[in-house]
Amino acid sequence: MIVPVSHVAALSAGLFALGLFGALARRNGIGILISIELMLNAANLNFVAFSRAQGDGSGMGQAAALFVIGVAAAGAAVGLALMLAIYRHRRTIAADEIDLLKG
Amino acid sequence: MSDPVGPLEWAAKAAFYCVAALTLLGGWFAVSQRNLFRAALGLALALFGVAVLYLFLQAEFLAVAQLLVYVGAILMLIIFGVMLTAGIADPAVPRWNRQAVGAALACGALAVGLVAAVLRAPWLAGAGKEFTLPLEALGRGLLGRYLLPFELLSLLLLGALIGALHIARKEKE
Amino acid sequence: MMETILSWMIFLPLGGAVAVLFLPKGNERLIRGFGLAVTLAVLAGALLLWRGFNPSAAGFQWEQKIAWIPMIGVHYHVGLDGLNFPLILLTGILGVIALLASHTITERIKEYTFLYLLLLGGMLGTFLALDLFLFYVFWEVVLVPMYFLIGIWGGPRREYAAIKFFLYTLAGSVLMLLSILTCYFASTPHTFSIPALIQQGVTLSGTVQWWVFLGFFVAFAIKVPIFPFHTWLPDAHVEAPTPISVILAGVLLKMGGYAFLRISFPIFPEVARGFGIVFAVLGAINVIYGGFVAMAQTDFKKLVAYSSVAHMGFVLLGFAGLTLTGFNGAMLEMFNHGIITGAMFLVVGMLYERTHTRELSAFGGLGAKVPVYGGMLIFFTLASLGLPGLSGFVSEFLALLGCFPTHPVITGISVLGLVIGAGYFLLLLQRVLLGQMPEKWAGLTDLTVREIWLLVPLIGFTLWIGFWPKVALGWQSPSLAGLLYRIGGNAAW
Amino acid sequence: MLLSLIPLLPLAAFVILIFFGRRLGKFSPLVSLTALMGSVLLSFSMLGLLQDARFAHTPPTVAWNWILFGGRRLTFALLADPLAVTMCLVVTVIGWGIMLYSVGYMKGDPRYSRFFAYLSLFFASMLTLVLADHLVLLYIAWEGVGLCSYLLISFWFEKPAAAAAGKKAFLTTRVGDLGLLLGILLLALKGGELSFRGLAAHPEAVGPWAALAAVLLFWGAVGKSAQFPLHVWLPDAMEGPTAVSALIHAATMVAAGVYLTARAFPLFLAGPEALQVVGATGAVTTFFAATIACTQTDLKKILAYSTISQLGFMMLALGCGAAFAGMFHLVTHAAFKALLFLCAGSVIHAVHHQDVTRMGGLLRSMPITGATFLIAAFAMAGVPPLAGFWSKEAVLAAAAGDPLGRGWLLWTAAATAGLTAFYITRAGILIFLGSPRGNGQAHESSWTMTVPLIFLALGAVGIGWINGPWTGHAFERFLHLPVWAAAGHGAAHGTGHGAGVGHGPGLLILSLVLAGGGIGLAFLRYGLGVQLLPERLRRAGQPIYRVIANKYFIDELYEAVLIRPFLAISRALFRFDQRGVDGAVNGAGLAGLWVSRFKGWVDRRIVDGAVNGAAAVTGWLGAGVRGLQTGWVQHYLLIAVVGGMVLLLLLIRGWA
Repeated sequence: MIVPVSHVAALSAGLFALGLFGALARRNGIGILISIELMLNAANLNFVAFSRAQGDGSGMGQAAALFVIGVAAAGAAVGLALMLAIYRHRRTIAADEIDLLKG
Repeated sequence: MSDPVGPLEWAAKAAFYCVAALTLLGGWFAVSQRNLFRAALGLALALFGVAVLYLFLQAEFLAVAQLLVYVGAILMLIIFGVMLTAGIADPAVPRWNRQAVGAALACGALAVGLVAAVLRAPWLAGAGKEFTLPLEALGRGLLGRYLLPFELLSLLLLGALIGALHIARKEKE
Repeated sequence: MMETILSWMIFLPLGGAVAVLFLPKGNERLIRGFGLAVTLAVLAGALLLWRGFNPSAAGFQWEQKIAWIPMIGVHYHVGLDGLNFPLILLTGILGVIALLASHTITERIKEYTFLYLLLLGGMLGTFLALDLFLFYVFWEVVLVPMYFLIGIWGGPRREYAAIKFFLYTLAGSVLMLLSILTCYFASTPHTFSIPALIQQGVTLSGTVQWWVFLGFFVAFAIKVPIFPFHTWLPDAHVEAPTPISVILAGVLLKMGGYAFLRISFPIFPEVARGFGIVFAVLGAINVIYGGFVAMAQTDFKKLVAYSSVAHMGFVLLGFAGLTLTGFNGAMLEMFNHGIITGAMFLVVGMLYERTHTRELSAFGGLGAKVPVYGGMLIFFTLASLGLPGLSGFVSEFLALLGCFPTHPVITGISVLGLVIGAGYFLLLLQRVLLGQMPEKWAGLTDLTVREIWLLVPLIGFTLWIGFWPKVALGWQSPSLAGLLYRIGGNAAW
Repeated sequence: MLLSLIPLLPLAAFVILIFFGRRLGKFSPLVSLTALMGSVLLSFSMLGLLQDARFAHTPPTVAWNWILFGGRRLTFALLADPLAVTMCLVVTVIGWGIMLYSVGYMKGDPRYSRFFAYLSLFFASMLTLVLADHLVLLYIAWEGVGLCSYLLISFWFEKPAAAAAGKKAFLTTRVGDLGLLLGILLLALKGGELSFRGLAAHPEAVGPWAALAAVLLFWGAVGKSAQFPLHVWLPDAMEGPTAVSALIHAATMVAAGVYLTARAFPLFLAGPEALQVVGATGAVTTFFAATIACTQTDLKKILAYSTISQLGFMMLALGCGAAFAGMFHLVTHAAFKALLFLCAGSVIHAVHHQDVTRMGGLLRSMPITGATFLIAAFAMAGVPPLAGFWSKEAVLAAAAGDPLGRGWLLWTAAATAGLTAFYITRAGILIFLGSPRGNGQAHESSWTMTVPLIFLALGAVGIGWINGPWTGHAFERFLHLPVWAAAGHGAAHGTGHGAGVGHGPGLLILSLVLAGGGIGLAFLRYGLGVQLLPERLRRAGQPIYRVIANKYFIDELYEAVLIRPFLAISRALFRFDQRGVDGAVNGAGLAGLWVSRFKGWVDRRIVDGAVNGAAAVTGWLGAGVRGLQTGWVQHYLLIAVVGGMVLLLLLIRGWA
């Protein structure tokens, strides 16, 4: 391991925080999707790093990472479809204007 | 590829940190760019960075998978999404929403907290012997112990596919 | 079948009442016939009891004791002895006669018959119950139908009268409930059964006994009624329809008196002895006060109602002396009063049907127009004022004779009641039958055969007890002697 | 037993007439007449039995148990001893005559059969009363007779006066009956015997209470025989048919009081004070009534007051311990007073009014009635050969021999005798002699009315002789109850020889003078129109005359003292009952109402308040929270993140 695991973990934490900031702050729906992808990648990074650091040889970490990628793909697809539908319907995909659920 | 020794090792460490920095930069662009296309590019940079990091962590298959799936497919999807929804570069549209400041503070605090916790945590560094995972073991793992999640994933992807198609289809008038 | 005859007697009317509900509403004749059948069955039961009744047998006959609520020791306990046999007979007779007299009730026959049978069952239950709890239940059961009977089919001020009657008696029965509970908790082992309470007595201190006796006293006093508690009677009587006021006067008023004999005296002998003077004074007041107020009445039915108060005064005088003659007089007075005043109300009712007014001033000189009715009215008025040779005199004479040794002065005063009684009854006769007849009664019709045959049995009883009281006294005297022996009264006199 | 048949026969007649009266119509009198004839014959047979030695000491009786329980045993019995048989004979024989008379008198009355039904009932109760051996049985018959008198007085009830008179009669006698009842109660209480034979056997059993018991019994007699305080009902009772007045209010019923006193004589003897009361009442009544009789103008009223006076006369004799004298006068009085009434009846039947002052000279048009009336009048006045003379003489003798030496009894008796002669002759003259003042077409009544008149006239003449000296005072020996004589102390000698002429000529002359004087004066005053009193004295006497004429205003006195306050009390009590007791009850009701209304207010204010308060708070809270639900997805995400971080922090700090 060329770099101690803690550093990799720190990196993924930073990435995760950036993604979270994006999800919370961006107005554009697709911007949020992008941020989510970032957060997922941060998680993958952790998976791989720990699997590498002290895995038990079962490849669970990497398998998990693979699955996360799969899920992310599904998520992005559906998300974008939604965005398209909303856009077609409401001419905007700014998150703060879509407030049908307002109480 | 096993760990290089001596001066080569220091160079690898430097490269690793450099790639890490690049990933972070990409992330920042993805998040902050007003123009969504540039944001998408920022995301691309970040994804590349991660792929390289996988390499450093001897997860070659993953790196390739990352490149293929993430960059190739998901990114393309996002770009299409961007293209299809107008106003990608409209300067009048404010980039951040009302709670940006609050979000920034929260995420900053989160980041600091996590990093501090991670760095100070007594990882069991080297408790187990470092070992690399032969690809062949990964494949057997996927079709052996993790067969169920593997199948479920395929099912999930099929569902998502149909769902996305249905939602995005243009209504018949 | 014979040994459970008492339960048959109680539950036949109750069951009949429920059965009436299933009869078709339109078919009046069927409902009336069914009602009559049930009441006749009850009367047959009473006659059966009469044939099998052995007055001098100690204890109760046809006694039935079935655990009802074992947890608190409540039994369905019924029995017959000299005390309640005459009243059961009276209820049987009046039950049939009052129902026959109900042909004047025209609307809502079904509800009427239902309530009537319920009332009949309740009354029989009250007389036969030997368990305080059961007694209380039946005491309340009687109230409800009576309230509706007065409230629905009554005269103009029926709601007021019905409510007053109901609340008055209920207030009393609440006090009674308190006393019953005290008796229950003061008896070891805890029991509601009256014979048991009598045997083992009640472990209460003197003053508490007085209070418990007072609780019973007020409840029964309202029912008798005794002077301060009597104001419900005239209203209830005046507003109730004729057959109901026959039952009200004939049977309901006796429940108070009977309860004194059954519950108050045997369970609290010392208190009963001490209460003698109270009974005497109240009796005298009832007789004199009732007489005076009756004199001032202008309403025919109210006059008869107040005369009931006066007659009940003699019952109290009978109790006061704590002598066998007195008790016999009181018990017989209750029986006779039921017969005579019941008949009087029938007679009033018959006149009311024809003239639709009860104002005495409106009548006069009817004797010539309706001779048979006149004869009946004279007969029962004379019986009411205690003309010797008729049953009224026998019981009043015995009551006075019984009360004389212990309270000579009070009896002397109450004898005045006889003159007052003669006064207002003769005034009644004079206003109704004698003098000039106003022409508007020209079309008055005399009694129909049906109405005559309603009164004939009552005339029969009045004459029979008037001339041969020995038989009527024979039923009750041994039991009364036993009761007196237990409470230390003077059984020899 | 035959004895019980005597009262039962008329009772049977009564029952028959009540049920089949209308159908029998004019034959109904036959039923009651035959029944009564049965009783007459039975009474004579009883008389015969008594003569027979066997029954001398144990008179025939029939007894049955009336009430039987515990210590009390009331057994009723009928007893046919000489006293009872005498009364039976008087009642049945005279009664039969009157009933025959009333067949004619009541002809054409719409309720013909009912009249005879009531008459039969009367005979039944009267005979039971006379034969009764037990005080309670007597009491029952006593009130039964009272009932019949009520029914018969108010027989023509269309007349309001008749109805009121009937009520008055019954009530006044009822007041008397109270005394009788209390007497019975006292006797029963004090261990005395309730049957007359028991009473006769040991009168002292009652001890000191005898006098009070006797007075109480006497009070009953006062009520029934219309003695002084309770006499007001008899004059009003004249509203009834004259036949009724004759039978009930002259001969039989009113005599019941005297009979009771005679029957219960041992009790009176046991308590001598009682005899004083009897004597005094008798004296007062006789004189007082005689004075009123002199001033009355209504024929029947005169006879009514005369009856009261004669009854007082009998009571006076009894008061002097001379039971026989009283009874003897009762018998003779029954005969001639009944006759007087029947004559009056036939006169009234003829002239259709009762005012003597508007009658006159009827002797010519009604010879038989006139003759019999005069015979009866002289008999009552005490003219020697006739009945009245003997019995009045006996009473005077008794008064003379009064054991307690009360002189004034004799003088009142004498004065009354004189007055009696005066007023009866006055009546006789006004009606029959002198010029006819009325419309004058009076005619003699039919045979059914005149025959009884003659029959009774014979009685009035002959009855006195049964106790005359030549028959050796047969009647007195017959009627001589052992108990009367056995009284022992003073009273005995009064009856011993006082009767008859034996008491020395003084009394004989006295009674002759009184009778003659009375008749003479009346003849002078009314026959010849001589003003007996000088003018000045007459004017002075006018107010006194008016007082007497108005019956001493006793009726008005009773009205004011008794009846009006009585009704006032009853009205007051009724108002009290309505407002007082009912007020309390309604008050309780109202109080209940107020309590419930207050409770209602409390309910609304406090309980509801609390509930609404809680609702408001939740509503307010809800509104607050609602702010969070912006519908903005990212906002939710931020909340989630912040929440998560806070939890993480707490976890780390070790809080969890």
